[in-house]
Amino acid sequence: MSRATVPDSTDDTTAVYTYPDSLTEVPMRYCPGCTHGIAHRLVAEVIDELGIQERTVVIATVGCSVYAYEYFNTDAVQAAHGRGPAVATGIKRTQPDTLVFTYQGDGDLASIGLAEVMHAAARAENFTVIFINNAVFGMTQGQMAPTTLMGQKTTTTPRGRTLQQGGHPLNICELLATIPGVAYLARETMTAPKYVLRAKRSIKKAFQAQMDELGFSLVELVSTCPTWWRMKPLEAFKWLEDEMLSQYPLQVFVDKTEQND
Amino acid sequence: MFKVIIDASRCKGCGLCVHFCPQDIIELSDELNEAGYHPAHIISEEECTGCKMCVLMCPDVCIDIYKEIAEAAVND
Amino acid sequence: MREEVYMAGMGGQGVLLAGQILAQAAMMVGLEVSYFPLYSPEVRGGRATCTVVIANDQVGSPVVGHPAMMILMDKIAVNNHLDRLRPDGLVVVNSSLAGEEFDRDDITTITIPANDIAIDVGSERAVNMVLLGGYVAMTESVSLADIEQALREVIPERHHSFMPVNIAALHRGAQAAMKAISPTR
Amino acid sequence: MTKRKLIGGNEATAEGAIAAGCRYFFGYPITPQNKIPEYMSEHLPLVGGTYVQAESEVAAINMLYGAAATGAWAMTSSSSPGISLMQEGLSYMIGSELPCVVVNMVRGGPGLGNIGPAQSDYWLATRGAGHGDGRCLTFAPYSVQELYDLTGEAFTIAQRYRNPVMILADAILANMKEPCRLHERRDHPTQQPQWAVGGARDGRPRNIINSLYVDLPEEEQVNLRIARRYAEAAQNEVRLAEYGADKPQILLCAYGIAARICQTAAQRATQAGVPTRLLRPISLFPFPAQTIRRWADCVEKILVVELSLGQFIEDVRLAVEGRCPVELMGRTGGMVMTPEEVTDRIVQMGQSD
Repeated sequence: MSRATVPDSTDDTTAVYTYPDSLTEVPMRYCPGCTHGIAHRLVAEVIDELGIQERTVVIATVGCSVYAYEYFNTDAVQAAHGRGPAVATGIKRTQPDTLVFTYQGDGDLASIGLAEVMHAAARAENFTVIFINNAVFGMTQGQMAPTTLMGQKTTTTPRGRTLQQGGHPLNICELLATIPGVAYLARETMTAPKYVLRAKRSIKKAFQAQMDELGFSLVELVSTCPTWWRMKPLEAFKWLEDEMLSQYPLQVFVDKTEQND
Repeated sequence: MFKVIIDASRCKGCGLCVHFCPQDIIELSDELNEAGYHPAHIISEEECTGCKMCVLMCPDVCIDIYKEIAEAAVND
Repeated sequence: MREEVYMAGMGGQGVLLAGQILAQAAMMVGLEVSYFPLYSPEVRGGRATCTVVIANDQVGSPVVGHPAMMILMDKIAVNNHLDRLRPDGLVVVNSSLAGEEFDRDDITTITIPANDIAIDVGSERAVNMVLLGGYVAMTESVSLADIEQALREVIPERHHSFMPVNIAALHRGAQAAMKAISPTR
Repeated sequence: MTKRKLIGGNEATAEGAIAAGCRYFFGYPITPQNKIPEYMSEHLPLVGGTYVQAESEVAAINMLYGAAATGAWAMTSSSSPGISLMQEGLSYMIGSELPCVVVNMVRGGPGLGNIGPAQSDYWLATRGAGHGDGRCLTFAPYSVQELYDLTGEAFTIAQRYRNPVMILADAILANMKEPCRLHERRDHPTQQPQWAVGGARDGRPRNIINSLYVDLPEEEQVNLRIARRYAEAAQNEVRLAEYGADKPQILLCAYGIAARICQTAAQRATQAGVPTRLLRPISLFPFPAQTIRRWADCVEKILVVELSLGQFIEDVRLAVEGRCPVELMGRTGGMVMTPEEVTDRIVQMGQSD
C-alpha cells in the first residue's frame, strides 16, 4: 500500500495519524535517524493544516536536501547553492499570493548563501526559510561548516575546529535578530517529542507570518548528522543536547504574529 | 483499541520510535527489509495508547495510527 | 552630407548639453544624428567631450578619428584635441580661456570671447550657448531657429525662464563668429 | 509613423523591454549600464511592474531565475564583471529551460578593467553561460533604435526557445543618443506557461523547475532537447545586415559598434577604389555562417574588425572554412579604432595584390 493513498478512515477505524498530503510517496533518501525527515514531515503537516498546498512553492537548495522537490508535494524550484533566498525573492515579487519557502542547510545558508539570506531579511521579503543546522557539511561528506562547534572534529578539522584554523561558529539567528525586516525568528530542535511539537508550532507561526504578509520568517532547526558525527541516532541526539544547545540555545527571537493577534 | 501500521518497506531501522515509545511496545525486527534495514514492528498493539510519540519521532514517516470506531464510541 | 563635430571642455561648462541640443535640432529637421558623450571618471570637474555626427541618411560611425569641426571650450581642450582636427577643418574656440594663438595654420579658426559675451548677456553659464551659436553660424545642417526649437525640447520646463538668456547668447555667438571670419575670408 | 525621440542607448534598452511587456527587473549597479536600472526603477512601478536592487549580480540573476520560473517576463542588465558573476544563474536557467533577457553593456577588461567600450565578452556571451552544455542566444544591436527593438523582441525569442537571450552591446552604444521611434507599450500574454510554478492550483499536476538529473541518460536527453532548440533557432533566428559594394574585393565582418565604424570605412574605401562590402551579424548565436561562407567564395579577403583581440574572428573563420584569407583588426582595453584607420587598412589590403 502506498503511503499517500492510506485512507484517513474506513468503516470501522478513524485516523489518529496519517501521512501528510503535502509529502509525495517518494521515500526520503536521508540516512537512518537523520532529523531531515522529521523536519520535512513537520513542514508538510503545517502546509496541510493551513490548507495552502495548492499555492505553495518549495525552493530546494544544495546539500543533503537537494531532492526536497521530490519529497514535498507542491510546486518546486531547485536553486543553486546558497541562492534559495534570491530565487524565492524572484517568485514572491512576481506572485505575492504564492507561499514560498526555502529549505536550506548550514552550508547553503550560513556559508555560500549568507549574503542572500541576510539581504532577503533586510528587504523584509515575505517568505519562509527552514534552516537545518547540523554543524557539518553532510552532502559532501562531513567537512567543517560555519556552524561547526569549537573543537568539533570534521573531515576538514581532523584535530577539531580551532580559532586559528577555522574561526568561530556563526550564530545565524542572533545575526538575523538585529534586522527589522524579520517577522518571525526561532531556533528549535527535534530530539524529543516536546521539542518536535515546539518546532512544529514555530514552523506554523513562520508560515502564518508569511500568510499575514508580516515579512521575513525563519526557523532554525538544530539537527543531527549521525553519519558524519559518526554516532548512532540516539547518541547524536544526546550530543546535540549536551554540546550544541549551549552554542545554539533554543529561543523564539522575534514573533510579530503575537502583535498581530 | 488502536491500530498501528508501520510501513516496513520505508523503515530504516533507526530505532527512534523504539526509544521514545512510553509503552515499550515497538522493537526492531530480526528480519531485513528490501533496503537491508531491520524495520520496526509493534509487538503488543493492544497496549498502544495512541500517544503518537513514535509518529512524532519517526524521520521516515512510516507510521500511521487508527482508532477503532467501536472502541471510540464506547469511550465517548 | 556627413557633418562631424567634436566638442571638448571641462565638466560643468555645458559641453554635453551643447552637443545634445545640436543633436536634437538635427533630429527635429529630419536629419539622422548620433551623439556620443565621453566623460572622465570624476563625476564633477573632470574633462567632458562629445561627438555629434549628422547625416542625410545613415550616420555610420559615431566614432570620428579626425573631425572636420570642433568646439573647444578652454586651453586644455585646445592642447589635447586641436591636433586631431582634419586639415582644412574649422574650429570654434573660446578665446576667453584659450587665447588667440594656435599652432596650426592649415585650419580655419573662429575665436569667440565666450565668457565675456556670456557675462554680457546675463549668465556666465551660457558660455556653451555662445560657442554653439558661433558653430551654427558656420554650418548649414541646422539654423539658429532650429537650435531655439531644440532648446525648448531639451531644457526642462522648470528652467524655461533662462530661455531668453540662452537665446541671446546663441545669437551673440553667431554674430561674433561672422565678425571673426569676415576679415580673413 | 510615430514621432522620433532623441534617447540614450541605456534608456532605449530599458524602454524597449517595458514596451515589449517586461514587468520585472532585478539588477545591481555597474557602469556603464546604470541608466538601465535607474530607468526601470522609475518606470516599472508606473506600469504595475517591480524593480528590485539585488545585493549582488549573483543574487540578481537568481532572482531572475525565480521570476522566470513563474512565467514572468523578467530581465537583468549588467556589464562585463557583473556578467561574469551571473554565469552560475545563467547555467541553471538553461538547464531548467527558463526564458529571460540579460543585457551586457561590455566594458574594457579583464578584471575590473575600465568603463570604456569593448567587445571582449564575445566568447562569454556566445560560448559562456557558465558550466555545462548550453549557451545563450545572443543578439548584437548596433544603434539606439536596434537596442530598443531587439531588447523587446528578445523576450519573445526567449519564450519561444525557453532559453536566456543575451543582448550584447558596449559602453558607446549604452551612452550614445540617437533618434528612436518608440511604439506603444503592451502587456505580455497573461496566460501562464504550462510549465510555470506558482502553486499547483485547481488540481493541475505540480510543476518542478529543476536542472538536477542524476540519471545520466536522462540528462543527455535534456541536453539533446536543448540542442534541438538551438538548431531550430539556427533555422529561424539568424539575422544579419549587409552594406556597400555589390561586387566587393574586400568583405568586412563586424558586429555592434564596430560595424558602425566599418559602415563609414566601407563607404570611404569603396570611394578610394577598393570595392568593400560590410557584413554585420545581428545574431551572434545562432551565427550567420552560411552567408559569410557564400561571400568567402566571391571576395579576395575578409577583414574582421572587433573591439577584442580575436574572439569574433573565430566564428568567421569557422564559417569561411579556409576559402579565403581572414585578417584581424582589433583594439582592446576600452580603445576604439577610427573609421579612418579601418579605411587605410582596407585600402592597403586592396592594393597589396
